[in-house]
Amino acid sequence: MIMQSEYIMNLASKGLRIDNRKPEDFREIKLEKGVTGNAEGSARIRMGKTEIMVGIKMGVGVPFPDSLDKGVLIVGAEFSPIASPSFEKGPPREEAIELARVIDRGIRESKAIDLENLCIKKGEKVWMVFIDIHILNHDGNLIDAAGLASIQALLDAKMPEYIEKEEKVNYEKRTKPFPVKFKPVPVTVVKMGESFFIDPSLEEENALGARFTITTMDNGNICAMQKGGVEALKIEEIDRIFDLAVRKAGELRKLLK
Amino acid sequence: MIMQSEYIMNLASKGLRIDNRKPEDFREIKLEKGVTGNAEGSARIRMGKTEIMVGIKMGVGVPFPDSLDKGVLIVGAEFSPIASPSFEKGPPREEAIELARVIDRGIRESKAIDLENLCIKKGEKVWMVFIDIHILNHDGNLIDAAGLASIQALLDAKMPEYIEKEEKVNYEKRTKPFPVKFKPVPVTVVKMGESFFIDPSLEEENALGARFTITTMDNGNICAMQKGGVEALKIEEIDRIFDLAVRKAGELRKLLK
Amino acid sequence: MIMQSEYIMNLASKGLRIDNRKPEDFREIKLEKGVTGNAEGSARIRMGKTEIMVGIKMGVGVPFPDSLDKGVLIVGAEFSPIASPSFEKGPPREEAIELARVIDRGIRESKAIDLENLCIKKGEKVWMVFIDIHILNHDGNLIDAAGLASIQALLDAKMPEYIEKEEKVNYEKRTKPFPVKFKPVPVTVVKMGESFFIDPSLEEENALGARFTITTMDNGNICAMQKGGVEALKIEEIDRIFDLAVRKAGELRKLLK
Amino acid sequence: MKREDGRKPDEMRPLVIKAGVLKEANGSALVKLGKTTAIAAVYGPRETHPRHLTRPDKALLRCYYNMAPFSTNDRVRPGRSRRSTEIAKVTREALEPALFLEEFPKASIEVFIEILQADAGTRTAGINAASVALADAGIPMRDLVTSIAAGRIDKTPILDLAGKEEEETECDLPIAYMPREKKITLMQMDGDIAQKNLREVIDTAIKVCEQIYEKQKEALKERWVGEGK
Amino acid sequence: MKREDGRKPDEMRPLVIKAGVLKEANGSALVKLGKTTAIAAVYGPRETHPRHLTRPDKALLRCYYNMAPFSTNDRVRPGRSRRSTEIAKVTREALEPALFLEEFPKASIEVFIEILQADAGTRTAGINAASVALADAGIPMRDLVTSIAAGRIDKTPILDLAGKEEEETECDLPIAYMPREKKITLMQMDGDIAQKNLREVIDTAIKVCEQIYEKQKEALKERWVGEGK
Amino acid sequence: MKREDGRKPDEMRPLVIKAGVLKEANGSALVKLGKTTAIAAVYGPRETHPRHLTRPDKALLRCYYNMAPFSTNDRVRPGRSRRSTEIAKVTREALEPALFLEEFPKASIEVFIEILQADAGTRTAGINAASVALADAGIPMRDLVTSIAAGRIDKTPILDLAGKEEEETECDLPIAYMPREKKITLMQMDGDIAQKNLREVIDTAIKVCEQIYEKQKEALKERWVGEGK
Repeated sequence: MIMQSEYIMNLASKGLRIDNRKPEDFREIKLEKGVTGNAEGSARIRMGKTEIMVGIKMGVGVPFPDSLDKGVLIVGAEFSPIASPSFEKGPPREEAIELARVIDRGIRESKAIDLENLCIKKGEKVWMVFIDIHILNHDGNLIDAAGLASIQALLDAKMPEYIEKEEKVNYEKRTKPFPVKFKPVPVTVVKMGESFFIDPSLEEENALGARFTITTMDNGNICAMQKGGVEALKIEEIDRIFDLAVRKAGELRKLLK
Repeated sequence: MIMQSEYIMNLASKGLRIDNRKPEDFREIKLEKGVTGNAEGSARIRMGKTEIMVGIKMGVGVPFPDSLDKGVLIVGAEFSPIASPSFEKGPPREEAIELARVIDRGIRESKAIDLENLCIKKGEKVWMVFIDIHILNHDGNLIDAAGLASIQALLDAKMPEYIEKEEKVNYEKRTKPFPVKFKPVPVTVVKMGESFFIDPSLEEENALGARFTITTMDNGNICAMQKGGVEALKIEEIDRIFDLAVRKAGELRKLLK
Repeated sequence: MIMQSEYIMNLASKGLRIDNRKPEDFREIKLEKGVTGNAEGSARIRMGKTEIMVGIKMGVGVPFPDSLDKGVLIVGAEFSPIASPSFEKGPPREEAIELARVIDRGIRESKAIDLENLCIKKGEKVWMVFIDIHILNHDGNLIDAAGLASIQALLDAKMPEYIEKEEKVNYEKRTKPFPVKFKPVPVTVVKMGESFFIDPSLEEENALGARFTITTMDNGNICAMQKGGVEALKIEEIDRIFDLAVRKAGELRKLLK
Repeated sequence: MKREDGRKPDEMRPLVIKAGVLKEANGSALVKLGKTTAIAAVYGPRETHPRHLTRPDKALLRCYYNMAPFSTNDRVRPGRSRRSTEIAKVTREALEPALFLEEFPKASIEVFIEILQADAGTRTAGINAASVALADAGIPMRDLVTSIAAGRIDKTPILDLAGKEEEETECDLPIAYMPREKKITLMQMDGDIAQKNLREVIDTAIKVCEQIYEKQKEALKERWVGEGK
Repeated sequence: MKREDGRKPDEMRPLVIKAGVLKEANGSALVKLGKTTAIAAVYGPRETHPRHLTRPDKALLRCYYNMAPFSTNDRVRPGRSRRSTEIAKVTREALEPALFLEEFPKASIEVFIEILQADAGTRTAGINAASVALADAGIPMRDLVTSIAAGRIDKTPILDLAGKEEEETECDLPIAYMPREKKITLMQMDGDIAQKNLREVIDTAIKVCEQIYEKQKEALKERWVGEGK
Repeated sequence: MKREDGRKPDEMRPLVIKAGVLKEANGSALVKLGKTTAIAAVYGPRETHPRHLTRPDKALLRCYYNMAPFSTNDRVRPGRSRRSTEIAKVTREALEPALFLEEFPKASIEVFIEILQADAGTRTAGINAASVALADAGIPMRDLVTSIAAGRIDKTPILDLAGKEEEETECDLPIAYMPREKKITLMQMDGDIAQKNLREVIDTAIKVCEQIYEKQKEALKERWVGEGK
């Protein structure tokens, strides 16, 4: 492992990557929607060997006391042990929690979902929206892959019917489109040696110094950021990361259906 | 342990058992009812050195959404560490969960309890029936012992009074009999070498290849089955097991008071 | 550690203490109130190097079925890992639970809080009173320090306003005094060799044989007791402990503001 | 007897099996049985963690069964349940007779089953997938394990219950079967049925296991051919 | 002073003690105090698990206290509670002075107490049972530990509180006592009582401990005679 | 632009830093930022538990972030939450670049942060406290880590958001910065803001980090002088 990381860093010092990609290249991305039938919306993304499914489920619940007329958004991430040989030894809870929270903030802060439209009865009943991120194969860059698939799954979603009288949700009848207003897209830039790469593979992530995720909205505004990794960054480096991430967000957004 | 298991298998190959029992003999069974006063019903069984107490508790709760007019049945099994030197090292959760679920299915599928009769107010308040299986000494064949004791405890049960006005249960006044309609009885047959035994002791269980539990109703119908153990069975062997288990269920049922 | 304990016991056999205190001396005590702003009441105590913060929080909840017209008191103790190098290895849950329960009993049994006065709507809504004990530095005698600080925090508390219509608590408006009726004070006496000391430091606690906590009310009555430690005590020794603890309780009570 | 979805009594839903669907796992397989979708991953033989579980004489086989939160209409809360614990146990016992665990003393073999979409028959789909994933991982096997559930409606044995059939059936009997060995490795049953009728249900189930077996072998062949390219 | 159940103030409820009631445990005992029923099992001295808890100089004594779900009118949820954790702690401290733990360095001795029926006095019944179970396990003891709760109603010390007495009493004082050593190993108290009255309550409690002691010894004698047969 | 509490846009709330406030910890510090109060304790370098987490080449840095139950208006339930787990992670990453972990192979250094009163800016107050506590513990550091949150209201960058400003701001951007190294070790952001405006917010935040740096150094100097007495 350590040998491999050194080799990757060596390459990086020359601006090269172990899989011959250019610094600003994504791996091949396949994005599908409507991939599972019991979810209100779903998507599967393959980003190189990384593979993630995202499902949207809706239910009816009680609103939070500080937003009585709004739906509730809950983002969860499960690192299924099928996805990586390292997932079963000790819980990588921290990484999964960070992933879910970064995706959550991108969607929440961009107001991508019109939560006001998800109120059934003020103060009593609102729609709960669950975005569940299911990692099937982990080969790095989970945030970007999960973030894009989450928006795709939301775009795919149809709302089930709520039967007022019986106080139950009719999942057989999904007709109304789900209220998505924006398409926030996270892009992660990593610093390796003096180079800046996007879409790191798992090998690259194990070698990296710093990781910086920027979630960009349709109009180019930024709605969420998260620095990770144990290397500090200069302010000029952050400028460079901004430029790269914002530019690349557009590329990813075009893949959405 | 392994030596012991080999010895048991050797005997089994001659149709013999370590405690000199015949293949189709139960160990001595003592079944008592009404053994503890705060339960709505209770029973204690001794099957050889295996000793189990079962208590029935009732409370008032909310029905499940898919059966608004029915009481709720919950079967739990606790493997108290007093029952075996091996119980405190690491949780034998799996075995306890399987035990509870096999007993649960036998009672539920046979409709032994008239759950319709346990509705207080449709959709709002129903009786919750807890069957708690408490293992006091583990010397094998827990399923048969716990299954018989559970039915005995149900037959022993009296319903407490529900005081509508105060919305509370009066446990001082237990008068109405508990609605038991059938008496499902599980019988477990084990395959050891080429022999088929009933009522395995713990030593035998540690040596066994396959275990097969069949829960039989009063009319001879079968209401639940569960294969266990790591040996595969031929279809003709299963026929033999059926015959034996159904025949023996009648013997056990006669012990019920 | 063992060497240190032997040294302490040796000293104790001559009635001496490792920090030159007399058997019946407390360490220096600093008791402050109103030390944190979001709590309804609070106190910080320093007893030698032992340092504890206690905060009172109030909320609205459902009463217990057996006391429908009374507020609910909940005492919790957290042994923050900042307080001791030993706190992070393995959970000292047992010690924390005992601490909270001894404080709880002292306050509950003395009727120090007028719980009848904390009912909002009988059977439906009552005030929940949380006394949270937060250990900041552990140098022994947590019960006495936490007990005194808890009463001080209660004396400091002001009740927030409950806005009936909006069904919420207004924490901005804390005006009504909190209904404290008595000031129960725990004093712990330890037996070391043939000597009886009060206010043991952590070093002394690690060496001690028996510990005895007596919670005394304003009128000299006793409202709670708890023996700890692995040494047995003669009845005459207990008499001696009673006298000492009751006498010392008065000293501590004078520190309350 | 007419079935809701037009199938014949002894006809299972469309079955798709694919081997080698995951990159990280040592072996993997996807099974679709109608709308039910299960994916299985196998890791091992590898070192056993935690160590005190190590068995000196044979490999430790561990199975896990998990439903994705979005696999059912009512969202599944993440984490283990009593149901998933029991299914994991019977799945392990269904697979173990097909393996030569004594060939890998001290090691452990882990089987992870994820249900991505649930529409009846999740445990049997999981076992079918796990069996192929074990073969895909190159773990020596005595036989493949096939699995299906059967029932009885209107006096007719019915294969691969789905939809409302689960409520109408006299019994719900999941079975796992090794076709070459002609042996049963899993059998559970819920219901209320006479012994002789039950026997008929079992026979019907076993018959279709042969079909599943062919599908499993095809999937593995396709995988190996694919690899060879 | 008249008691609800007709007992004299210093009379405990009928007490039954039986040693050696469980087959697997190294030692065991059953105690019935009125309707309260406690069973105690002792395992050990045996190897300590997990190992890092091992003490080089003496045995580790561990106690567990558990109420069966059906032991009270309102079902007890399985699992540890704050109450059961505290009772386990004071039980351990009540028993430890009677043992020569230094004779078994590195080993552990475990005491499991199960309350099968609860009707006041469960912790004291548990301690009485545990003490006999330890002796039954052949663990060397300095003395037996006896235990009872006492209170004070209408200015009279009352022994072995039960029923509504628990609400009426000025104090609820459980005690554990080694009769030969004449030493107290457990004392807790809840209430509101003057010091001198409290002293009277303690004296009353200690007196009855001698009776319990006789019952414990009888139970052990019966057990050994029974064994001898 | 007028602020609720009368501060200038680039003015932080009154900041108090005190080093060496706890007796048991190897290093400790208290930070008050307005009403927000954080206390940090450092234990280590010391042996790593559990052992399997030991790293052969460098020390293991672990961070914990906890809010006292009484720190907010609505009582905080004890125990870890998703929020506290994430804050602990970013705090660790904010501190690690300042440390020479490779100097202490196999050891572990633990940083515990307790929020005693919460009124916006708890994570930044925690990082400021942790940084001083690490220095107080005598752990060699490349630089101190300073931290503050900034935002933007009415087209003006606003420093150290508090009260209703948290709702009005275009963005909430906590940053951690090493002033001597001129490097950023933490940056998170929530909001909706144009790139160029964001850059201005960052610059404003960095400027005040220099002031925090001076306060940290003063606190440490005072501590060392105090020690010398």
